Parts: sequence; structure tokens; C-alpha cells
Amino acid sequence: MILDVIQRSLQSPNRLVPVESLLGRADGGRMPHVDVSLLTAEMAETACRLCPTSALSLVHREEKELLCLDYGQCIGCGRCAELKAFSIAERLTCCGVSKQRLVQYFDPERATEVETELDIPKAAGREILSLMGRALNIRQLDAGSCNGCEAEITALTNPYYDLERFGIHFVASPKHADLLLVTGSVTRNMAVAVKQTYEAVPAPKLVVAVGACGCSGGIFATSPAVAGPVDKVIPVDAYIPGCPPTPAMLLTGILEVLRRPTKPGK
Amino acid sequence: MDPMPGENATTPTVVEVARLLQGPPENRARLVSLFGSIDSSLKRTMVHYILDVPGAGYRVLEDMMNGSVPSITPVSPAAAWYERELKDQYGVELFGHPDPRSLLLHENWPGNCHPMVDSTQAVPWADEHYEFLQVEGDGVCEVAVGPVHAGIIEPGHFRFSVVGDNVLFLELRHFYTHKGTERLFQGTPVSSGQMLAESVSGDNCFAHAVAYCQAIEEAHAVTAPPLAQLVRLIGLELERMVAHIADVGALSGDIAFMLPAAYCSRIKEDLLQTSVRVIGSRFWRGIAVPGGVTRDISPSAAEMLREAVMQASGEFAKMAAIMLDRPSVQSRFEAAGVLHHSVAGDLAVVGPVARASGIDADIRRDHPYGAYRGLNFEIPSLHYGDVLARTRVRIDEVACSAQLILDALTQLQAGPIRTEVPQDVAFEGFSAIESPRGELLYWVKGEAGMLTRCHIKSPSFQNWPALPHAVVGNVIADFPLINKSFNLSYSGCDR
Amino acid sequence: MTIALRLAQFVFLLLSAPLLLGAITRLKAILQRRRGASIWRPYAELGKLFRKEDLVPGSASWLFRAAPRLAFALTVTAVAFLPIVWSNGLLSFAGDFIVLVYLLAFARFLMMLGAFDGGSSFGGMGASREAMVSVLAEAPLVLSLVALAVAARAGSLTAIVAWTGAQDFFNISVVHVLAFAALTLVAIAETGRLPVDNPATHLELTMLHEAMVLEYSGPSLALIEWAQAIKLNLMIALLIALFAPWGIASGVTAGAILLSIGLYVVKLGIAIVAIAVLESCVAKLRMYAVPEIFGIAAALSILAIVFTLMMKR
Amino acid sequence: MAGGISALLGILYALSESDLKRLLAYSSVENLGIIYLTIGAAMLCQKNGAPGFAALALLAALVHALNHAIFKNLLFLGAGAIQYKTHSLKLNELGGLWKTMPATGAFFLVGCVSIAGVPLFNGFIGEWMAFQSFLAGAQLSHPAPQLTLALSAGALALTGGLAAACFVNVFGTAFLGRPRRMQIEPETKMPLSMLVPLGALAAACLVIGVMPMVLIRPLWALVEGLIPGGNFESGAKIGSGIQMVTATVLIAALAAILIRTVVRYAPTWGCGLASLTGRMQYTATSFSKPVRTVFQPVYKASRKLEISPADKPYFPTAISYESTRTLHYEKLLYRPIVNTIMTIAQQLRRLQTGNIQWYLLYIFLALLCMFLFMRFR
Repeated sequence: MILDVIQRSLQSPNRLVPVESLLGRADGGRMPHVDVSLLTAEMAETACRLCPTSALSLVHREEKELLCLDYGQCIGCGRCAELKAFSIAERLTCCGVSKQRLVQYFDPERATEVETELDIPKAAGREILSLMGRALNIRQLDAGSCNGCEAEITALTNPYYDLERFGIHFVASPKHADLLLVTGSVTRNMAVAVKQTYEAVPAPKLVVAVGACGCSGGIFATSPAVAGPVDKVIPVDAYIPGCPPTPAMLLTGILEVLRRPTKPGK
Repeated sequence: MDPMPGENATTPTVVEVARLLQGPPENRARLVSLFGSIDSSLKRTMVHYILDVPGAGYRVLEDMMNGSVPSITPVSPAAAWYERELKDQYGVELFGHPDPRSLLLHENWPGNCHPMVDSTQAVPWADEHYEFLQVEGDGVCEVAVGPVHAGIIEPGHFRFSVVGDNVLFLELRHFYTHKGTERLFQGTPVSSGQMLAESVSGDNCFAHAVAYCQAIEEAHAVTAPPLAQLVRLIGLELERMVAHIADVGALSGDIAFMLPAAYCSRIKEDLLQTSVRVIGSRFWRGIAVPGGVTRDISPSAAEMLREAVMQASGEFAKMAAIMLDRPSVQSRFEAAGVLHHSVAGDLAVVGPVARASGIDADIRRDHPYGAYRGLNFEIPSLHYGDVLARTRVRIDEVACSAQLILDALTQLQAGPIRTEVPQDVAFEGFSAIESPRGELLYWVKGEAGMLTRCHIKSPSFQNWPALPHAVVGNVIADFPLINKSFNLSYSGCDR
Repeated sequence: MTIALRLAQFVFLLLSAPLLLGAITRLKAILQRRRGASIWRPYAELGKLFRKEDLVPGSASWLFRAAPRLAFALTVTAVAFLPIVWSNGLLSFAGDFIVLVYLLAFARFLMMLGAFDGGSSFGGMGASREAMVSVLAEAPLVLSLVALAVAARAGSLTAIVAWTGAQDFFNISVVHVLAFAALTLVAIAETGRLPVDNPATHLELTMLHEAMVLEYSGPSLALIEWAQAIKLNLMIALLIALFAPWGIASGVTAGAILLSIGLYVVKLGIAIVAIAVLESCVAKLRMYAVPEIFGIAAALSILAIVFTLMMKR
Repeated sequence: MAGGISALLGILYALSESDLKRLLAYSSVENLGIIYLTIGAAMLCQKNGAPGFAALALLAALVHALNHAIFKNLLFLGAGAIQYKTHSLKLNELGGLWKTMPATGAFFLVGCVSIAGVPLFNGFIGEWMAFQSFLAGAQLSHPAPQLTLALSAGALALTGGLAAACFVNVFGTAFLGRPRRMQIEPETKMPLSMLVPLGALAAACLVIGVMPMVLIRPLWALVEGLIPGGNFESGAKIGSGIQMVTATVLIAALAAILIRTVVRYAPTWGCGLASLTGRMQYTATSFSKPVRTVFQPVYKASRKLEISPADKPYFPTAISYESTRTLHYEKLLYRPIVNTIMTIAQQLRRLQTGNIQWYLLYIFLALLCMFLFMRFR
């Protein structure tokens, strides 16, 4: 019978995750969380040594040695989580923000998180956001990723996350797009193509760098075959960390960019 | 046939390699990999050949390079890309190679730059020339697709020569995501190498990590504890299930049959979310490490996984049956993109693609490793070589993988999950596993806990050159479908 | 009063077109166990596109921008012939359905030229496939309309509709069944719906219509998408008007008009559900299987004509 | 019937042709076919005692003949202009000509649109009248002519669709997009004497397309002389109908054009590829390929793909493609006609001096032939 496929589909359970329980979730993303009260200077030093990228580093500021955690560089290897002060974060609040806000500073001696001056994210114009708020077209651009980010971006359209309910579509041509979702560290071989794609998107447009590679170059930052993170090649409006970012993190990031965190379509 | 014309005398090794690679298809050896390395003690560049000799298993042959290498491509077309890569990486001359254009390094690399030899970090931007083959004839035009593709796909370039919708010729140009991974491995501590391996091909990251770890263990002559091997097997088979379910769904989506596509993506997400609960990571990242694994599977987690796998494989099998029953689906899949048995053999194609073209090869059975030793299981294989055959092989493998996981879950017993990998020794070795895309091999060399060379033979690198042969003669509108049925990784190939 | 009604139904057809698309997309999402986008999304999309940049390839001429605008105008004009809730179309004269068919052909002609002007292989590829579809679509479309016109002994759409409306509901003729089948097949192909074309594909190599518009952006794209939606609405309205006109208002009383509107919405709803279900149940055809659809449509419409002539004696 | 077949085959051959002049010649075969088809309809109606319909059909034939004379001249002259500028008439080599010869391009476009037979241009008028006469004729009392006429409508529709595809191809490949591989002589400017007749003919196409009564009224008088008892009303409705459509289109187009837009020039999207070559565009041969595949039996094409070196299938160094079609239909049926038209085309090339009297003479001669034919009948 020709309708058997519909029957089968409708029999399957409804997996749609309400938006409230998605926003800010980071489980499965293996991003670290720092419990400052347990942090010691020694532990901070060990953590920096363990970190395969320089997501964890010690910086000198105002005569103090601070532990700097840059989510943009973290590839979620989970090594630091073996230390007492570190754990795997279940929530992450820094998706889809400016590059500065991906970074946190901790003072191991005072056991406090150091507030840094946050520059307000370059608001991409209220007008644009109101335009794109209810109908956004995304063009995904792989600038040299490992396919991990792509796998998770593809998952955004499945019946769990259903990106379409927010009025967000993926489109084929950059000329139809409003937002470029760029993954991967830009390789030398892709640099020209990335610039061309950016040019082919009609204004007003937004660019979001995805994943550790897109934000900072990640594990490939030092390779001579890599031209650099996305913002070295084209202007970037927002960043989504993770290696790869989970669909929940991606969704949080995209909605954060649109400043529309909790309004799903009817 | 003398494969190596020219003044450069052939070396005994190359003659031996050529001898093994020739002969009737059932007796000749299969080229597994070909790569270079620098021997620091001899201050010489070496070239390594890994062959799979029938009845004798893997065989490694080595030779010294004297600035030039006699090409074995005229004997075995499967070597073509390996030799071009060798030339790009080490700057050697190839003798007798029919197509010595650069492969990894595009126009922006200066012609004299060879990343594995040069130590410089800052490579100047250049504007070299690259020539595509032009098909002559009135009205023949080119359709250039990529590097940036529509949809959520990785970058790669396809140059079609067409008359209307009919594809006359297809030339690939990949390596847009070439990130110099093999170069980055040099100087990486053994204990961190698996992270780089996990970033070679994101959707097969556990297979890459396991292959790397096994190669390290092989090189150091240690074995992972049985429990770790079982966990690895579960992870590998789960990854295979996820990959194949996603592929079948995507194939359905490519012919705009959206219900099965959405259904399969839902099953895939079910499995990934179960992975988070079972092991803490959607793609099993950070689980495999040299010497074992970082996490155990608790009995309650094992029960959860068992139920999820049973449900997923049952639902998937039913939906796949409905899909393949549809005449409209059959008419799209049948006879589309046929990869002939002889072409697949000549190009040493591996994995589900090979098994759909009548090459009954699977590393899990032919060269068993880890927990696969002593197992006896069915390897699905078909000989039509079309999209339908590749889909069928994947559907059957999902059922087979589900069974393997269920069996392995019953054998889980408490025990150690990690053994120590000795430091302070020089090591060299390799290991191959069957990743969802086919034979994946890591060859490692180094000393004192530090890698000096790591070569990755990825199944995609091996299979990409076969794709054009399946596409020519079809209409260009069927290309995305054929390409999807191969489902090769760009990043895994480009590295 | 009647001219106002005629104008109102014309404007209604233009404005309701995006909603129709939204409803179909939403229904398909629900069948896939998703929630899907709001049915009002197409309006938000058009509003946004009208305020974006219009990118023009450097190699293109003014035709590149003129083509979608003129094509839009032609599609709009084609709608003017249709009666949906009021028995007269905005425009109506003898042989107007031929004009309708050829107005759509002109619109396609311009879009194909626009695609060529974009200068990419995809534009030419899309145009060449669209040419194949349009070449083959025209004959069955005209033939099935001719069959109805001959059956009704009428020269204009309005007159055909009036004649069909006057027939007994339970006395549907073979001609109608055949012509309906033929016209439905043509309508599916003409509007680029499954199984002929996938309106939601992301693969440029498999596209028919979409490949032609890859180069367009901003207001030009908005007009193309709107025109495409209008065309779908037109085809559905045409099918409803020709084969299920019962209840259409012909007197100027509020009751008749309300009833007519209500019935039309029900018929439209049935059409939307039918499209969504059909598109969920089938895979896209092979490129060269598309002509077979037209072959069937042409055969059906010829049969319809033969039956018409036999019936009359 | 022969008219219908001839129209179909003519346009199918035209579609597969990539040489502009030969293409135009085949298209003339098509248009003659349409005219014969319509005259055939007139004869059928006359024989079955329906002079009113016969008159309408004959009128359609005359209108189309005259219109064809106008736009075909326009196209031949345009082709001459292209040859003058590029020394080539091979569509697979041309491209982007509108940039170099804007006026010729615009006039040629009018010709292409007219011959495609779409509303607002003169090519549509004759075809529309033909459709109307077929429709009216289908109400005759005998089933055989009824069926023939109804099916003629289908044949005409198919021909119309093919003609549209054919001339999209012509204009699209020659004038739009980017140049393929041709030499343009930048020095040569189109002389005014070449442009004026082109412009005049293009204007005629438009005027007749929008105000068909200009042409129909005088011809009606002639037809009335031939077949008395026709009815003029349906003809008159054509004029007002077209004008209503024109008004609606203009209003809608004006609204669409008045939308405020910010235009930016951006390169053609080449999937991120640095530069697109002239080869990366669909050629005329490629464009017509899907349609040709559908009508494969008509063409009986043989294709040849040569790969060299032959002993290394995996590493070709050169590939060449060749497709030839055996023109046995053509030899049998059309060679004489095509030859004649080619001769006329040759003559026309000589006529490019811009002497408008020659064109008028040609049109007049065509009409005269038509009348003589009708009388003779």
C-alpha cells in the first residue's frame, strides 16, 4: 500500500525536544567546567600542561597569574576533567557570542572567577534581526572541517531538534542565504572559496564560526596548510564553540545570534 | 611488461612489488598503501609499500628514494594518488607516472614547497597552474561543481564534461580540506596522537582513534585488555550502524523521499543520545587511548544500549524494507552508477563499495584484530555494483553490526581497561581496521613517546578515484545519488 | 459590484499563494513527525527578500533583472482569467485559456533567458531541463482544455465553468475524469512539484526549476518565489474551477458568496492534503522518466477528446 | 496533416541545429507547416459546410504568413549582423554578444520572442487565431474532421513549445552569459543602415502584437472576397482581448519594477571556484539535449566517444566526442525546401544593404503567393 510509509512514520514516537530544555544544554559536548573553589595554582599549571591546544593557559594580568579558559580553543578531550576542580559542563552559556566572551579567567589564589570587561557583542542591527527573525536562510560552508561539525549540523534538521520550527531553512545557493555557518579552520586551499562565498551572500548578512576549528583553528591551528580561523579570512559576527558542538549548542548559538532565544514558531 | 622505463634503474624492491601486483585478479596482491618517511639515522628518504598478498597477509616492503621513484602506477592504477601524494610531500620525481600533477597542494602552494621535508611554517602564497583534461568536440561543455557544494557537505571539486545531461568524463580535484595532518603528527606525543586521529574524519572518529591506538600498541608489542577490546568493538560497530543508517536515510533524501529520510535521522539521533548516556560522548570521542579505553560500560548502561540497539535495528530494517519495495525508489537505484568488478579490483577499492561490486573483502574477517579474533559472522556482499547494491550492503551490515553489539554486550566482565604503553623505546608498526567506509590503516614510527611519522591510509583516499568510473555514462542529475551511495569522506581523504 | 467581486477574487488568488505553500510544507513536516515552520513563514521570507540586496552577475545584462519582474507580471495576468468564488474571471473572452497557457509559456521563456544570462552552467542546465518539461507540458495542457471546451461548446474559461457547474453532480462524464487526470499530471510538472521536481532540494545538479534561480537574490528572488507560488495556486484553482465548480456564486447575494467561499476553502484544503500526502509517499522520478508522465497525460487528453466527440452524437 | 508533421519535424531539426542560419531555415519549414496546417483546417471547414470557420482559419493562415515574413526577416538580418561582427554563426562558440551589440540584441530578442509565439508579440496572433479556428471547427458535424482539428490544436501546441525552447536556446547562447570562444571585431561598428531595418521590423512585431486589428482588418476584407459568409466578430474580440491582457501585464510589471532595490554586482556563483572559463556554460547542443533525447527516434543520432591512449583507460590524455545524426527524413522530404530557403537566406544576406524596399517586396511576394495559392485552390 502506498500509504504504509506514512503509517510507519506516524507510528514512531514524537521526539521533538521543547526549546526550553535545549537552550544552554551542552551534554555530550565534553566542554570543561571549572569549580573555582577547588582550584589551586598547582592544579591550574597541571591543567595547562595537559591541554593539547592552548584552551587552558596561564596569563599575567595586574601582577597576578590567572588561569585562562578559552572555549573557542577547547576540543573537549576531557583530560582536564580528571583533575578535581574540573568537570564536564552540562550547560554552556557562551554560544553565539563575541570572541571575548568565549574566554573566562580564574584566579586560583583567590578562588574567584575574574570578571573582565565584556564588550557588548557587535549588535548586527535591530533591523536585520527583525527581518531574519521569522525566516532565516542558512548556507553552511565547510572551510576545512573534519566533517564532525557537519554531522551535527545535519542533525539539527532531524525530528528531535527540528530547526524548521524556528523558521530556519538551509539553502543551496549563497545568493539565497542570510547567514553563513562556517565550520573548520580555513585551509590554504579553501581560502579563496571562502572569500568568494562571503561575497556572494547579499547584504544584510551574518557569519557564524562553528567549532573549535572555526573559532580558533583548534587542533590544526599550527599547521602550515591552514590559513587560520574563520575570522582571519572573513568578518565573523558570532562564535559557537565545541568539538564538535552538539546540536543543542548549535541551536542555542543560532538563536542567540538572532536574539530570539525562546520563541519557537507556532 | 616493464613498468619502469627511463634511465633510472628499477630497484629489486620495486620489481618485487610490481611482480606481486600483477597476475590474474584472484592471485595478485592488493595495494594497501604507499607512502614515504624520513629515516633520521640513515638521513635518507624511504618509500614504503604495504601489500595484501593472498594467503600471506599484509606484507611491508621498503625502498630508499634517491630523489626519484620508479612509478608502479602503470602496473597498478591504484597507486596513482599515493605516488602523487609522495611527490607533493617529499618532492621526489616520479618515473613513468602517467599523471604526475600535484595532488595535495593547490595553486596557492609554491612549486618547490614540500611540507614533509621543509620545516618552514610560513609558506608564501603562490599562483601556480593546474590543467584539467578538456574533452574535444562540438558542443561539449563543462559543469564545474564545488569546492563549495550546496547542502551540508564537505568541499571538493568535480569537473564534468557533458553534452546536455550526459556525463562524458568526470575529473575529481579534492584536497580542499588538506590540513597537513600527517605533518602535524610529527612531533606529537604518542599519548596525544589519538586526538589528532579523531579529527581526521569526524564521522568515523572512533574508527580512526582505534586504528591509531592499535597501531601504537602493535608498534610497542602490547595488547589492550580484553574488556577494552570489547568496548572498542561495541564502539566501532555502533559507529558503523550510525553511519549506515544515516547513509540510507540520506540516499532516500537525495531522491526526495523525505519520510524515510526523517525516520532514519531520528533513529540515528536515538543512537547518538544513547551514546551520551552510555559513554558520555555522542561520537565516542576521547574513549580510545593507546593501551586501552578511558571508560567502561556499566551493567545498567549496557542494558540501555542493548535496548536502544535492538529497537534501532528493528525499526530501521522495517523502514528500509518499505523503502526498497517502492517501485519509484527501485527505478532510481537500480542500474544507477554501476562500478564494475574489474574496475573496483584494479583500483583496489575497499569497504561497502567493494562488497557491492563483488569483492568479498572485510578486514574484520580477513585480518582479524582485537575482539574480532575468533568471531564468526556473515559479511554481506553483492555483485551488481549499482546504487541499489551499495544500499543493500549497508542495510544488511546494520543488522550484522547490531548482532555483534548484542553479543559483545553479553560478554562484558569487570576488568582492567588500560595497559601501560612503554616509553623510551623506538617503535614502528601498523594496524588496519574495518571502518564504516572500509579498510583504515595507521602506520606509526617514533621514539621515546614521540611520533616522527604517522601515515594514514583512509578508505576514502582509496575509493575516490573509482567514483568517476561509476558516474560516466549516467545523467548528471544522478550524480549526487551515486556520490552519496559511495559516501566517501572528503576530510578523511584530504587529511 | 460584480467587478469588485472579480477584482477581489483575483487579488485573493495572488495574496493567498504563499499561504498555500506554507500549509503544504507544514503538513509535510507533521507527517515526518516534526513541527515544521509556521504556515506564515513564506510571507516573512518574501518580506525579508524584498529588503535585501539584489546581486547581479557582472556578465549579465538588464534582462537578468527584467526577466523575473516581467515573468511575475505575466503570471499575475494569467490568474486574471480564473473564476473561483465568483463565476466570472476578471478578464474573460473567447479563447482566453489559450492566452493563459501562452502567458505562462512567455513567463517561462523569460526565466530561461534570465537563467542563461546568469552565466553559470547550472542556469543553462536548469533552463534546458525546464525546456524539456515545458515543451512537453504544453500539448497535453492545451489538449485537455480543448476537450473541455469542445464538451462545453464554449470558448472561454468562464463559460466552461458555467457549463460544468450546471451539470448534475452525480453525472460526471468520462471526459471530465480523463481530462482531470491529464490536467493533474501536467499541473504537477508545470509547478515543479514531486515527483517531477523537488522544490526543497539542496543539490544543484538534480534541480529543474531551482537550478535556474540559483543566481537570483533579494527582490528578484522574492518575485520568482511569489510567482512560483501563484502558479501553484493558479493550477489548483484551475483544477477546482474546471472539475469541481459546484457551489460557485453567480448571484450577488451575501449568502451565495459566503457559501461559495466556504466551499472553496474546503476544496482547497482537500487539495493541500492531497499534495502533502502524495509528496510524502513517492520518490522523485528519474530525469528521463518525466517525458513518460507527459506521454500519459497527452494520451489521456486525446482520449478525452475522442470521448467528447463520441458523446455528442 | 502533412502541415502538422512538417511543422513538428522542422522545429525538431531546428532545435538540434547549432548553426544559426540553418536553424532559421529549419524554423521556416516549421512556420510553413503551421500555415499549411491552418489552410488545411480552412479547407476542411469549407468542405464540411462551415464557411464561417473556414474564413477564420484562412485569416489565421494569412496573418501568420505575414507575421512570419516580418519576424523571420528580422532574425535573418540579425544573424547577418552577428556574422558581420564575429565571423561565426556557430551557437556553440558565441556568447555574451549583448554586451558588444546592444541594439541588435534588443531587436533580435523581439524577433525571438515573436517567433516563439507568445502573447504581446505578433507571432502569437496567428497561432491564437489558428487555435480558435480549430476549436470552432471541432464543433463540425462529422467526427473525422472534428478529431483532426482537435488534434491539430495539440500539434500546434507542441510545435509552439518546441519553438519557444529553440529560440530561448538561440538568444540565450548567442547574446547572454559570457563569451565562449569567438573573436569579436571591436573595430567594426554596426552601420546605421543595418540597424534601421532591424528596428523597423522589431517595431512592427510589437505593434501588431499589441494591436492586431491593424493587420487583421485589411486582411479580413481579402478573405471575405475569397470565402463569403464568415463572421468578423471573433476576429474583433481578439483585438480587445489582447489589449486587456497587455494592460494587465503592464500594470503588474510596473508594480514589480517600481519595487525599491539595492543592486550590487557580484561575480557569477561558481561554487567558490576562483574563475569560470567560457567552457563552463551550457552550450546550444547541451541545452537541446534533453528534448532531443525525448524525441530520439526522429534524430537517429550516432555518438562516438574516443579515449586515448586506448591501453590506459585510467589515465586518458585526450578524449573527443562526436555526434552525428543521419538526416534521412530530411533527404526525403525537406532537402528541396531547405535548399530553397537557404538560397533565399543567401539572397537575404545580400539584402543587408538596408534597402527597406527589398523587404517590402519580399513580404509582398510572399503574400501574393499566398493569394494565388488560395485562388488556385
